[in-house]
Amino acid sequence: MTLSVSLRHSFPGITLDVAFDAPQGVTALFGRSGSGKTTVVNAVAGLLRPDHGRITLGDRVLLDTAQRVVLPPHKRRIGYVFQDARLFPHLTVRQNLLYGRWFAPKGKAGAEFDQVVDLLGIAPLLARRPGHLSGGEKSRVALGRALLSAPDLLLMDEPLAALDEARKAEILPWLERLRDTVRVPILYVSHSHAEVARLAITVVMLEAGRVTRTGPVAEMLADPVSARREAGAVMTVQVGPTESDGLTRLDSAGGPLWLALSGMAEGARIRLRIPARDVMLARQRPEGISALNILECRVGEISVLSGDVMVRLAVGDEALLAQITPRSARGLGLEPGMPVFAVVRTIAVATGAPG
Amino acid sequence: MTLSVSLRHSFPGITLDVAFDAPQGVTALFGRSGSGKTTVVNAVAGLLRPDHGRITLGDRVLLDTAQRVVLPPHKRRIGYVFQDARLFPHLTVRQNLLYGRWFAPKGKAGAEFDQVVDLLGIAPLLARRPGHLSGGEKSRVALGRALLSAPDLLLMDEPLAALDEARKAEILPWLERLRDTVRVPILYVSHSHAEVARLAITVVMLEAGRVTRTGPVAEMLADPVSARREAGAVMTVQVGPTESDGLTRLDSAGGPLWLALSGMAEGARIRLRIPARDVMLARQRPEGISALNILECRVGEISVLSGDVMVRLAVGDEALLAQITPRSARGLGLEPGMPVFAVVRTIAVATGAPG
Amino acid sequence: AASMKNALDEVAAKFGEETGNTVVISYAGSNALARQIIEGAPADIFISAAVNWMDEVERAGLVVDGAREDLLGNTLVLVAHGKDAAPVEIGAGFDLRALLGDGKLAMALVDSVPAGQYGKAALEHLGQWSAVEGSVAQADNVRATLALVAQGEAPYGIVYATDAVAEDNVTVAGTFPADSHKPIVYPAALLSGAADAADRAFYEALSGDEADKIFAAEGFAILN
Amino acid sequence: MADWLSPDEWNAVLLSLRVSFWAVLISLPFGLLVAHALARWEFPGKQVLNGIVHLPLILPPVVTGYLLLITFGRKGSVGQYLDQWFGIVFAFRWTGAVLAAAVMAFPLMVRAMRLAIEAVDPKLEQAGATLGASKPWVWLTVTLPMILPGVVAGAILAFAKAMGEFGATITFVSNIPGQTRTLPTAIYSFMQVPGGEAQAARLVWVAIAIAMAALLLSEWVSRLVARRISGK
Amino acid sequence: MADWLSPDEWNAVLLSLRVSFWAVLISLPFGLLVAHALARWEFPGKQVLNGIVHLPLILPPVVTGYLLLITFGRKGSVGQYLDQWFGIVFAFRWTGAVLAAAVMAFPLMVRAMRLAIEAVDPKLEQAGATLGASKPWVWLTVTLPMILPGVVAGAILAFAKAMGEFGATITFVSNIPGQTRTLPTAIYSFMQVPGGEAQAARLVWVAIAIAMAALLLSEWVSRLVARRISGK
Ligand SMILES: Nc1ncnc2c1ncn2[C@@H]1O[C@H](COP(=O)(O)OP(=O)(O)OP(=O)(O)O)[C@@H](O)[C@H]1O
Ligand SMILES: Nc1ncnc2c1ncn2[C@@H]1O[C@H](COP(=O)(O)OP(=O)(O)OP(=O)(O)O)[C@@H](O)[C@H]1O
Ligand SMILES: [Mg+2]
Ligand SMILES: [Mg+2]
Repeated sequence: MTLSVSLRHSFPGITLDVAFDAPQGVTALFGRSGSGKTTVVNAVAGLLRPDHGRITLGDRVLLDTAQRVVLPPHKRRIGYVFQDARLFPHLTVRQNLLYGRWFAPKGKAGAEFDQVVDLLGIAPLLARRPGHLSGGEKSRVALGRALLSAPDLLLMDEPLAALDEARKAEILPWLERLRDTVRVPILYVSHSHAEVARLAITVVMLEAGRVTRTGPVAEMLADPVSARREAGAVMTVQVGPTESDGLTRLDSAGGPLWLALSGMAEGARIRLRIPARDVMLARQRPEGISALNILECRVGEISVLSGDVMVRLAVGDEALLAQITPRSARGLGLEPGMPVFAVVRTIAVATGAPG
Repeated sequence: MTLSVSLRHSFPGITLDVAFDAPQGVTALFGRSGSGKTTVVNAVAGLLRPDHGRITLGDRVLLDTAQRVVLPPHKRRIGYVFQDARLFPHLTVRQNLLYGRWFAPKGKAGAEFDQVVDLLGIAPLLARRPGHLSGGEKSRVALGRALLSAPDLLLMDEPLAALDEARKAEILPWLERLRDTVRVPILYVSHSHAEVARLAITVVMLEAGRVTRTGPVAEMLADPVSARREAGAVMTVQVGPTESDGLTRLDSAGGPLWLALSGMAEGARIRLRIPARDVMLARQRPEGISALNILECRVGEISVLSGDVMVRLAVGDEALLAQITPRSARGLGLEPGMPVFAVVRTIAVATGAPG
Repeated sequence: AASMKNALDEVAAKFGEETGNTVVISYAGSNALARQIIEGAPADIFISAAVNWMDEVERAGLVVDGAREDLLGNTLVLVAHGKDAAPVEIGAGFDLRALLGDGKLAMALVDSVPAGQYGKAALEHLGQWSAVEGSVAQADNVRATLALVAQGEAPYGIVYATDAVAEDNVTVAGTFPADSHKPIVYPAALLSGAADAADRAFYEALSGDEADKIFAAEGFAILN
Repeated sequence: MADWLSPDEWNAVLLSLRVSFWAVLISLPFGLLVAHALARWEFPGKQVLNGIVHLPLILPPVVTGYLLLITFGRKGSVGQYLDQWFGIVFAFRWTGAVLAAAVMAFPLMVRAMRLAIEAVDPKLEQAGATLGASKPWVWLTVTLPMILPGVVAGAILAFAKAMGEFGATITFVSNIPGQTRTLPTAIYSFMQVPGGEAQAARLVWVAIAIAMAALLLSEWVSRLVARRISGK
Repeated sequence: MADWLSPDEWNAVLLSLRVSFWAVLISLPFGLLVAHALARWEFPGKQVLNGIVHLPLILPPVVTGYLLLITFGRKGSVGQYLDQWFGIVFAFRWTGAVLAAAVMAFPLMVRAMRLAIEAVDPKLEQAGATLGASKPWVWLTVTLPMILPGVVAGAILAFAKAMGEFGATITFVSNIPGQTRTLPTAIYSFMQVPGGEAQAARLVWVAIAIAMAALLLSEWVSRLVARRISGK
């Protein structure tokens, strides 16, 4: 099922003009504060009626202003994690969580209640009302409420922003699994590159109400200009055998990589996100060094970016980015076409279908 | 001026028992969602009256339940950035920002209005009311409102959680300067290690309502057990000359480091945060490699942490942490006392007074 | 009229004892009752404190032919505040203006409530109206008028004799001559909706000796 | 107390309670509907509706009673059809007293409910809608629970007004013992009778006692609801 | 219109407006205080205060008027001292009509304001306090602006009630043309006379027109305030 969005809407200060497709899996809405992310999500949810627009989900038309079709929010079968929680103050946490299930079409199984409650760590809160929950507790309940409503489309507006790293690290793999098992499109707003790289398949970049770029996460995050600060590449590799010390071999065109992975089927193809800042270059293969992951590659385009040099590397037919200082670039004498070794500390592992 | 907090308070599900001192500069309250951070901040603000407790700011007693002294919130002269913005819906953004100034003691200058507005990028919003602001816009206005109220104590409850990286990167240096110029204690709640490492001088770790550890940021973040996921060390270095290619030399006990810094006075001592994951080890000094920053050091304690090996390194009398795979550790044959080279990609630069 | 309540309750009770019929009485202002009857109230007998409202009902064709009579009469008195106020001669030398000083004269609404209308007519007849007109405080009924005098808000008031007797804090200072106003009558009528003999029996009992005694004891004049 | 009041008075008290109870109960749904319409909908004639709702407040009760009489009386423009078609008769029945009390209390009820509805954050209702609840369900599961204190306040105001309503009632349905002779009508009657103040005072105390009981009950309910909403 | 109404009627209209205006204006601060006390404070006798505020609603107006008379009359328990010490006299003055109207309208005003105060989020008031505003300042700069729609609603209810108030007024200060002869009293008088309906109707239309004007004004103010708060 693909979500297809195209809309135009004017607020006094800003005009939104957005069109994109969100296929199966996670589509990240990316952009600075005030760029219109929540507005787009609201339009998809039916909470905002744009001046002009057409929104379809699979073959269901949610909105078509030209044809005067406007499906009301409750018929859109969405699960919306609001940026501002919006829990029902008069219901207990349990009742909040189960609210959506009440209205879900019979026979449509959503996520397992106990499992979600466990994952989010909200079991001790079930009998309480939301009034005095902490910020993070509220956002976890809101997340649970949307997940449990068995939706056809998940809208998540910075669902993890209020959570600590440890909790995030527990929830992210679960969301990955959700993305891969429950086959509904997910529209995901986030400011975190790491989250987006892990979860997303498509990225839609918003700036001042306009889509500036859209494409597969691999391309988008590897594009040095559009993602300056947190540039990085996404690379697809094949899972090899896991060795006795727990490290799994991942085969790439540039040689093997070693990573502690678990539960990954041998032969599967997975995606790795490699931030440009975490790639060092060496002319010879470094020896006697703690880095395990060294890839053979070839220098591609070299661009200079406000004080840094961004080097695009070709690893087979995949791209890798390295961000180094101009001094290093000079020192190494880099030139397009030159063979180099990339020393990599992989930060994010993005499992699931290759983008 | 030092803020000294000691309090005990029971909610139905959790009991808070907290005591710590927050000296000049930023004290970070760190802990998982629901651990009691906001509750502590509320007690300091006077919005929660704890069962027992004593809170002093310099020689002003804000609360002393034993003596039945309870200073009402408006006499505490605090600037509180609430986790949930809490803007006044009936006032324009400008009026919201200026609200506190109205009540500030005459003659006490707070931050510059224009400067704050510029920094936060809220100039286009000044005439609007907060009702339809985006999440990040709200949190920026809330931040500005507290900064402009010329407080004796700043309480910030996840002030940057809703902001994009770019905006954060603009605001953080400004907060650093604020910390160093306006000499008021700042109590800062955050989930982000990077933020804390940059800003904080003292860290207070909360867990389930109790202080589990408290100390200078360098010690706390270098402690591999308490900060598992984002372990790292904070190192103090001296600023040297800036060379023609824009890189500044930083002198450490382990040799020079090179960084693009600007506006840093030669001779100043600054703090660098070096995440353990960003440190590679090598037996020989690597050559022909893009990494500029290589430190000579000596292996200290080696600990094994759920699948990873954490190596504590001595650089002069400072500590550095390196997180590597067990395979690498074996491959390098690491042993305490052994000289090694640390290849570093510095992530966070924490300017200001050394911790 | 509500001011008849005590007496009428007693008459009804007696009638009930003798005949075994219960009488249901609705006390309200004559205007309200008349309007209700015209609008179809299932009433059998109507006793009005105002002739004009009875006329209205009759005009609407709701009165059984010949079954209307003036049941009771009343007198109009000048009451003064206090237990033993000086009596006032209401006749040739009567100067109400001087009597009032800067006080008010309490009356019922002079244009619409019967007691007020009668009072105004009497004062006009006595040549006093134009002098006191500006000092008249009008209440919406006789009891409220009396309360004003009883409280001493107004030194004098004009009320029915029947209402004046019960109030301790007022004295009847004088009685208006019967010829100073139209006779005060309480007409009663059997209504066309009245179904049975019992209705007629009660209608007749109203002017029976027993009833006369009871009405007289409350200070009403017996007219039939 | 049964001794202290005559059977007639006792009847008046019970009748008043019955009338007020039904007046409140029956006007509740209409009150909610009108309050909701005024708070949330835009439609032509909205201000006219608003005006009509407030009319009983601004007109002397006698006028309201008279208008009721000529509309819902047995020969009234509406009353005659109600009688013919549905067999509903208001005139001179306690049901008429209910109608009068309900009409008189309606503006108070609607205002309280309207204020409550206007205070509900539409964002919560939106959250309900995204979770699959249709408008009526959202109203029932989100709006209604949140406005409950306002509904209780409106109901109690209406109840108090209904308990005290007199001018319109006596004008519309007269003062018939056991049918339309309510507590305030009884009090009024006593006030009209020479020497009736003492008896009136007794009934006034009864009225006050009932009012206090109703108030305390409503406060208790409101507090309970408010505490639930504030999140304990 | 001046032609259409007799000078007397015209006077009654103006007097009603004046009385209602002052009744609302004078009871506003007390109403706010009592509403705030009932909504926010805990004190002994709170429920008694609550009861007293509601009394004028539940008692027949005649009784309220009578109680006012024996309390604030020239010889009344309070009235005589007011007269002696401050020279304030209510009896037979339009000021008395103001008092009666204010008392009768008070419960309506208080309820509306109370509901509004209860709907204010204390978290915003806390935010004001942390920014250095003392309780009174918080109230003035945060609470009051937020409850403004409720205050307007309360005031308009009170105004409507004051415009329609009649039973207590006539009992307390009787009906003196130019002093206490208000619009509803005039309407009442006409209703007492056979055939007076037409004349009464004329005045009823005037009352309705005034009420509608006041309502529209209040709606407009409320909407303005509400829109500001909702964030435009
Ligand atoms: N009034 C209250 N009644 C009962 N429990 C409360 C109350 N206030 C807070 N709590 C509980 O106390 C715990 C601490 O809450 P607090 O808001 O201080 O957490 P926090 O550390 O700020 O978390 P977060 O990072 O999610 O904002 C939470 O579990 C919360 O549910
Ligand atoms: N109803 C409205 N009227 C006027 N402007 C509006 C309205 N709603 C949103 N805006 C403006 O439109 C812009 C986009 O808002 P939106 O909430 O979509 O931003 P966002 O991308 O979600 O930002 P954030 O990351 O801060 O949540 C903002 O500048 C906001 O102030
Ligand atoms: Mg947003
Ligand atoms: Mg918190």
